[in-house]
Amino acid sequence: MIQNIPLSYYLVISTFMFFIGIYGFLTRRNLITMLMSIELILNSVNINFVAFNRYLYPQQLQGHFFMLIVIAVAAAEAAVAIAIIINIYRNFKSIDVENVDEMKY
Amino acid sequence: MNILNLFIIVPVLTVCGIMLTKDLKQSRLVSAIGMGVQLILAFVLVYLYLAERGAGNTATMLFMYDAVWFPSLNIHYALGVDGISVAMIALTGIVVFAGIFASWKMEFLPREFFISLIILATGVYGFFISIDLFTMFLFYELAVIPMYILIGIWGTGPKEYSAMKLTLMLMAGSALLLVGILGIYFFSAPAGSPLTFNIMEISKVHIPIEMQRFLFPFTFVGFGILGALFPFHTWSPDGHASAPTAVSMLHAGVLMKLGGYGAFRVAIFLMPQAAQEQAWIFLILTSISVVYGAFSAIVQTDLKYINAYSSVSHCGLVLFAILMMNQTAMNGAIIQMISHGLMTALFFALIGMIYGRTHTRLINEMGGLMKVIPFLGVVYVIAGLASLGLPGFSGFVAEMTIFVGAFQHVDVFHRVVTIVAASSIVITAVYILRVVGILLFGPIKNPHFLELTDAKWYERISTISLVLAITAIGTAPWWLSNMINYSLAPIVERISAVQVTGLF
Amino acid sequence: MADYTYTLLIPLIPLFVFLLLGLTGHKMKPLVAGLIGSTGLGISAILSYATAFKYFIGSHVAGAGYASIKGFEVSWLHLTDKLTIHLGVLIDPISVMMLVVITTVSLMVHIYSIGYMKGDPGFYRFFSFLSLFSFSMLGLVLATNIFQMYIFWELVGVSSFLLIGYYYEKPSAVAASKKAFIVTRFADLGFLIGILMLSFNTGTFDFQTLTDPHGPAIASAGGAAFMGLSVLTWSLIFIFIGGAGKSAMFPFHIWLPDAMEGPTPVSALIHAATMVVAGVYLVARLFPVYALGAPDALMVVAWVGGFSSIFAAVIACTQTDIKRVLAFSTMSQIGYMMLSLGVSGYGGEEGLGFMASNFHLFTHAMFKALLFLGAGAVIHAVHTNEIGGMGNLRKHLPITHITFLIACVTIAGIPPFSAFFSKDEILVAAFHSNKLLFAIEYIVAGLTAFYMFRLYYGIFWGKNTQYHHTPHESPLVMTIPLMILAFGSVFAGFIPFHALVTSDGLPFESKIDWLIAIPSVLIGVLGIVVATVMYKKENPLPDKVAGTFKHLYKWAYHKFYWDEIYLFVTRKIIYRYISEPIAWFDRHVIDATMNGIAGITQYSAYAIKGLQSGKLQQYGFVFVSGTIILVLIFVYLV
Amino acid sequence: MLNEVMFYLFGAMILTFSVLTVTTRRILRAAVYLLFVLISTAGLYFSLNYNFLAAVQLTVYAGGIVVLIIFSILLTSHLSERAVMAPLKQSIFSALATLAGATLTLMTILRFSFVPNTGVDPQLNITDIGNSMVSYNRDGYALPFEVISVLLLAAMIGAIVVAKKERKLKE
Amino acid sequence: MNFSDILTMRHELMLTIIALVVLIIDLNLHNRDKHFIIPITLSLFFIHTVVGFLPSQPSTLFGGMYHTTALIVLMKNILNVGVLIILLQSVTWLKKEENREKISEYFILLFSTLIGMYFMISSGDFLMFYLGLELATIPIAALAAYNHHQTKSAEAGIKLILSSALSSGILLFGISLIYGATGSIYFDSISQVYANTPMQVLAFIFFFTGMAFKISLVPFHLWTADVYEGAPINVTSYLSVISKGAAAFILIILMFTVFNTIAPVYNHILYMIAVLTMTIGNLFALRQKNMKRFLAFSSIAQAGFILLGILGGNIMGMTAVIYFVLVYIFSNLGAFGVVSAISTVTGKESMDDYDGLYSTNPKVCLLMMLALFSLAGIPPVAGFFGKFFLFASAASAGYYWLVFIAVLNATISLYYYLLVVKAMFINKNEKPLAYFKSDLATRTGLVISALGIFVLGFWSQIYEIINSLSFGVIH
Repeated sequence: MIQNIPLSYYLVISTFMFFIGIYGFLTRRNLITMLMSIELILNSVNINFVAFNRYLYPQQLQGHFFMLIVIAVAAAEAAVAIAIIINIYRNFKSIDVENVDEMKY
Repeated sequence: MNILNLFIIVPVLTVCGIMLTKDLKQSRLVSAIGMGVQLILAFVLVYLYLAERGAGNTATMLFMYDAVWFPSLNIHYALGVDGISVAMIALTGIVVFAGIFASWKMEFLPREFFISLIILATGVYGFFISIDLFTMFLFYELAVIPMYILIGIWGTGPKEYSAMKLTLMLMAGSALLLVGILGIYFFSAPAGSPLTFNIMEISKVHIPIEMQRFLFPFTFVGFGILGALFPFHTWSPDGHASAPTAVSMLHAGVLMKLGGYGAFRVAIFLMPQAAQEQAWIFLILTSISVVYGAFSAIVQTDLKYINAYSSVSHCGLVLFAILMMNQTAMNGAIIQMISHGLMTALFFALIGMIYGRTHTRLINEMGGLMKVIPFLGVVYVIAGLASLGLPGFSGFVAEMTIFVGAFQHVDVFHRVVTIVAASSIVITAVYILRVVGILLFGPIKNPHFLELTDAKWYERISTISLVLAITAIGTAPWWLSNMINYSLAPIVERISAVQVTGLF
Repeated sequence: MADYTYTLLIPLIPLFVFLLLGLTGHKMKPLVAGLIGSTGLGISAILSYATAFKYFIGSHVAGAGYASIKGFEVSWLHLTDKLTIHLGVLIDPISVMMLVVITTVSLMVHIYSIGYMKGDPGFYRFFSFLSLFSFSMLGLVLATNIFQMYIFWELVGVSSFLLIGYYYEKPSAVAASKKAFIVTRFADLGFLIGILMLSFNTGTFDFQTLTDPHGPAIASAGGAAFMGLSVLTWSLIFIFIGGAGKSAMFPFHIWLPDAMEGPTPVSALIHAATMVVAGVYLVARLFPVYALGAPDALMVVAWVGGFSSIFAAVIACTQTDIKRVLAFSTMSQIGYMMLSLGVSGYGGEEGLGFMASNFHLFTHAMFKALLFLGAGAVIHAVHTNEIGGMGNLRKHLPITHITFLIACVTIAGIPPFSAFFSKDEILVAAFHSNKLLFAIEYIVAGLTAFYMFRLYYGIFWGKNTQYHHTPHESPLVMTIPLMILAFGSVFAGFIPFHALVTSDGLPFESKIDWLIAIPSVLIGVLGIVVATVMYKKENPLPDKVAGTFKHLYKWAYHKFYWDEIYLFVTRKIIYRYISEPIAWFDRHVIDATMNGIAGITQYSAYAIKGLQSGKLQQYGFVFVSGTIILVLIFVYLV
Repeated sequence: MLNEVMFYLFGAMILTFSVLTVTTRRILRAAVYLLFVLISTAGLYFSLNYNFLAAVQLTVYAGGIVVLIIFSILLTSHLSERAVMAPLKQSIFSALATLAGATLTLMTILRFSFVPNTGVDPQLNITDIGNSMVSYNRDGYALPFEVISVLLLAAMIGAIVVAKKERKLKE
Repeated sequence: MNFSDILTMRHELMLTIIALVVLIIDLNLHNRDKHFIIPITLSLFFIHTVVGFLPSQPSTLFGGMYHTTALIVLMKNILNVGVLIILLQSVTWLKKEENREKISEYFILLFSTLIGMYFMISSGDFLMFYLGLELATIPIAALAAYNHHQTKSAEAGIKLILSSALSSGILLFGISLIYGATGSIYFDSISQVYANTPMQVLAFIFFFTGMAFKISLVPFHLWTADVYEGAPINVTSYLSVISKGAAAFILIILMFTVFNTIAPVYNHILYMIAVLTMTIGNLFALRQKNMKRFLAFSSIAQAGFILLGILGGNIMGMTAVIYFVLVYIFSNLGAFGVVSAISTVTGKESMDDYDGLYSTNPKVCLLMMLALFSLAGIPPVAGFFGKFFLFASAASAGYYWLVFIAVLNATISLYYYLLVVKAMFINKNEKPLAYFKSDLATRTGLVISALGIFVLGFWSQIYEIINSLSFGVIH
């Protein structure tokens, strides 16, 4: 029932999503939106894992579980990141990434 | 207990001893005792060496000591000396001893000064007694690095700049060297057998010629930088000018000899074919060194610069002679190393003493010093005459051996570079006499100088020990020459065994 | 063969004296130092006379010729398989003759100096240097091999340097000593190269081997190597350059006049009698090689000698400093000797020039030392060197006057004074060889007589000069040496040199060729007469003559501007256009390159600092682009 | 057929909302778009028959993380605030880089011949998943789940340390 | 699970327990008494370190997800020693008023990252590897933002967490492709089938950039300096030695085992990256005035040297890398320890503040000099040996020019290390920092570093042990 759609379609979607995420990371000025771009990236990776698992190696659930772990890690990462962002907000009164450049050169 | 180990242990103990001292008086006493013992050891070594040879021991290296250090890499702490190293060790002993006395009044941070100085000396000793490339390299770098501190803290003038320049250029040299050493190591044994850093072992194998061609320039230039090879000599004038007296003495006196010694012991000995092939390039560079340094010295006005450029010239002659690759020239090279070491140490000692009195090193500001400080004046003249190759002093013996040796090559190229190099004896005379004339002779320019006092006892010890050594070699060169010749024979045999038709 | 080992003492005693005085002299009373020095040399002199006696008469078998004997030899430095430097003592006619000359003159000078240098603060230093010089010079003449000679050659040079610069507080003395050393050093470079070439080609340094007519040196003659001359010729020419430097031959002569800055006894000893003839001795020492192996080189010797002699004679006519006149006279006379060697052949009568040269060397040593010491006595009395500051001194300095006159007559070649004999032999030798050189020498003979008497009249006759202090005769310690030397000047001509000092050691018959001698004497007399007319009384004639030959006079007075040329070469070319640019190049190109590398590193460190902008998104951008570039390179390009 | 439609639908949604997430000027909207992306992804998982994953995606990702993000947006921004957009240069360069990256990556990936699964699709039920999760044999995931607990604990503590307000230091 | 498995996993288990114990004690302590945690934790960790050295058997657990060998144990022990020194050095800082309430958090976060590193090194599959990596990173971000009243600290935190998230995203994408290409996340399976196809190279590059981020290789290093500068000094030293060391360990293991088949490709990559890293790192370090930032760039340059060992690709290479990391830990901690001691006591972190320090605090200066010389690779201190062996291993693979570039870079690095030496010993200062005396713990930490710096080089035994455990690229 999945044969009608080739694996590559999923890969195209995930790859685009991955790079859209990267684009977001590189251009969004708001730290939280940058974090959201990261979530996009992780999500694209998850699609990869799941699609590979489903299409190529359905006997084992390696991609499947990998995806689960990635989600958990993403959550942890998001938690810490958001805590730091809030801290930034307190310190800088802004969460514009452009302002966070006190240290350079 | 192998006597060679003592050459490391005694300085280390001395350093420990100095650490326990409190002030200048104690630390200089400890240093003087330590280095005095070391000097005696050096002479004992010479004696033992000659006795062994006299007893018919024909091994290339004597007093071998070998302890495995890093078994998996076959790195050994391997010691051994032949006549050449023995001679160099004796030189080091004298110069270091004189250096300690030349810094008898080192008021500022004396402990640190003597410790650094002796670490430097340790490096030099270690280098000369090592026959393992790894330990050799280790000691080499160990000897170079205290220079920074010594010049940086106790120097004069633009000391930070000079110290940094000196250190970095020498370290860049050791960068080249390291590549060379590693290359040698990985071709030190036929496939299958364990690699080795031991020079004597490596000399038994034949490093592939392609590798030799690649590695020889690295190794030679690497050592050459320390030996003030043109155009990598510019650390020398600045470094020497800024360094405190004893450091200039040690540096020009013994440290620069590491370059020549290494160039010959490692670069040429282990890679004779490439050496034969590429010698012409370096012969051109070294003959430039010789003349160029001498010409540069003519117009300098700072005593130390004059001597530094003169060192460029003289050390250029060392490398020049080494590259001639025959027994006589190489013998001359080694005598020249020793001779230059003693002379230049003497010069720097005197310059330091004069500077300590007049507070200037510019010859234009001085004059007629012979009248007020006759002892130093006379010794300065002696040093000058020795430097310009007057018979009776070591410089003559060295230069003549070199020129006769270099002249054994029949082709035009070698002849021309020999004559070019020989012409330095005239230029040397010019700058030496210029200095002597302005500095010591003529009327006294500054009435303030009339109050100067002549050399103190420790200064006399420092200078007289060097003068004695210079004249000893100059008047009775045969023992030194024979000692070196004996040890050179196998080396030259190896070098000349490969006949390469080079460019010339 | 007799044992000559003891001759080792002849140089070693002065060495010992040198060390003794040099190390402890400052604690001695001046007179003690002087006595020690003189005694030491006295012993050496006695040993030399004994040696001469033993060699020439005592142990000599009549008619057998004089062999060259190695009295002593040790190996000093092993160089190559073939070449080893030895130190030793070589006894042969010329070395024995030189021993006598050196020790005699040196002893005279020592004694004389006790008076002359009285009150000088560096008294002991002076004597120690004199001893050092004597040691070096004796070592030089006794050398068994060319390298030993070179060693002592250098030592002689340095003793000369030390003695010229004896008054080291006087800038002119310092400059003169420097000049002397450097010019001779430059020539020594030629000597060294010559030695290198010669020794490489022959495989030996040893004089006996080298001069052996069947030895390797002469065998290696022939075959053009470079510019049509053989290697042997070239090496001998180079060696001669060394000799020319030491002997102040043109164009290396410039140091000699300046060297007169030294104390006058030094000028007498070093720059008249002994050291400056070392070049002659060198050529004489290697004479068989020159004569048999490289006649072309010998030709060079002859012409350099001939040219120098007339060149110096012309200059000498115009100088006003009495010591400089003598210096140029020395140069001229040495030119004679060189020429004589140059025109000589080897063996028997052919070797007349060789004998004459040595003969002249011997007589010249006597009369020139006498002249200098006399001049010293004059200077001592009037405290000036300038001829203008003297005059009419014959009454004040009677002994000096007489001895000086004897010397002048001698040098003018008037029989039966010694120089007549030696000069005559030279003229004969030149006559048989090269007529042009012969003609030159005639002219020089006349000039010599002229300028010597110009000097003589200028000092002892001429105008009545007012002196601050009335000049008075020197003490006995100074005049006795004058008398002894005057004796030598008068009678040395009767020594049968042709029986003693010959090119091949075998005596030959020689008699005076009156056809050549008489004109030469006449020319000498002519010179004297002219000088008498011009200078005996104060008159305007000299100025007139000078005015007539204005340009020649000016040129000669300025020594043909050779000093200026040298100054130009050293100051302008070497200093300004070689050394300074090199030093500049070193600082501003080579060093700047090294600093530039450091600078570039620093600069690039600043140039790339924008990379670390502190902007997180830029970091991300670099990160991503880095990854993409890696992909591009390693997936698609490689 | 239905699957295909669902795939294209979800695929289109994912891409559209992804783009919107990174381009919209309103921050809160971006979060909502992100939510849509995540939900669409869950839809994809459904269509792949990985229902458990889809559920986790919805609950943890969409439900947990996005809510967290939205709260933090509310904490740090005003609703009316428009996001400042990056300068044009930055956008262009980033777009170029990402486009290049996407092209290269896609070209590479699509050229790769994945070995398709030839075996029978095993029926995936929740028991297997559960068994795998606690198994400590090959293809068992007990260890990761233990470790992730440490991670979560650490993250929690970390977040607290960073975010908690400090008491005023005693004078 | 049986007892021997517990013994096998003792590093991870013990440390988890310690972390929990710390947490529990902390919860039961009054605010006033929180500083008691410090000695307790220190002693616990000391015991942990010692226990780590007990012999253990190589074994594989969890179906291959976790495996341990003598080499891995050694790596963990090396990290432990480093952490112990850091803990000692952070005591003074922790006792400060502003940190009093967060002491236990510091320890717990630190320990959890260390646990992450253990798992990362011990991992037998990409899942555990990734998990370990994240566990080793995320808490550090929190630690970096530890001083939350300081803007710099917050900035460091956000820069670290966001860029690490980006990098781990890219790394994950790589892993997903690896999974897609090979069908497994287990190392042992992957290494057998990994092939040199474009996509697998691409996957490797993605993966590698993620690792490069951790080790801070140019151009993936840009976060390093800012984070190092902003983070509390002890966190910085942790980041620069432990974090980096662990990443280097796992990188070389993966390179030699999993990606062995594409060694020809990655050697080129490594070559390029190594040159870039050494050069750029050095160039940046040249200009730095802030000591932390300075050490950050120096540690970037040092990372470039590590690649030389990987390039060597043989036993010598791995030995050299591990040995170098060990030496580097001691040297860098020596330097950081001094910076930390000074910074904690006086708050000064600029190089200018070090002017004339020798006149007031000679011992500290000597240690600093030794540490810097060690970093620069000057004999007779250990750094010389470390660098020499790295160069030797690269040379053994024939990379002579790379060695040359590397040694030249070492020379450049010597320049800026000497700048610090110059500041301390040579520069004159009217008012150098006053004499200060650190507390016992800091001093112990410094002494251990100094000992390590001195002894490691001469004591060839250590090198030999590492050598006996190492392996080369598996063919």
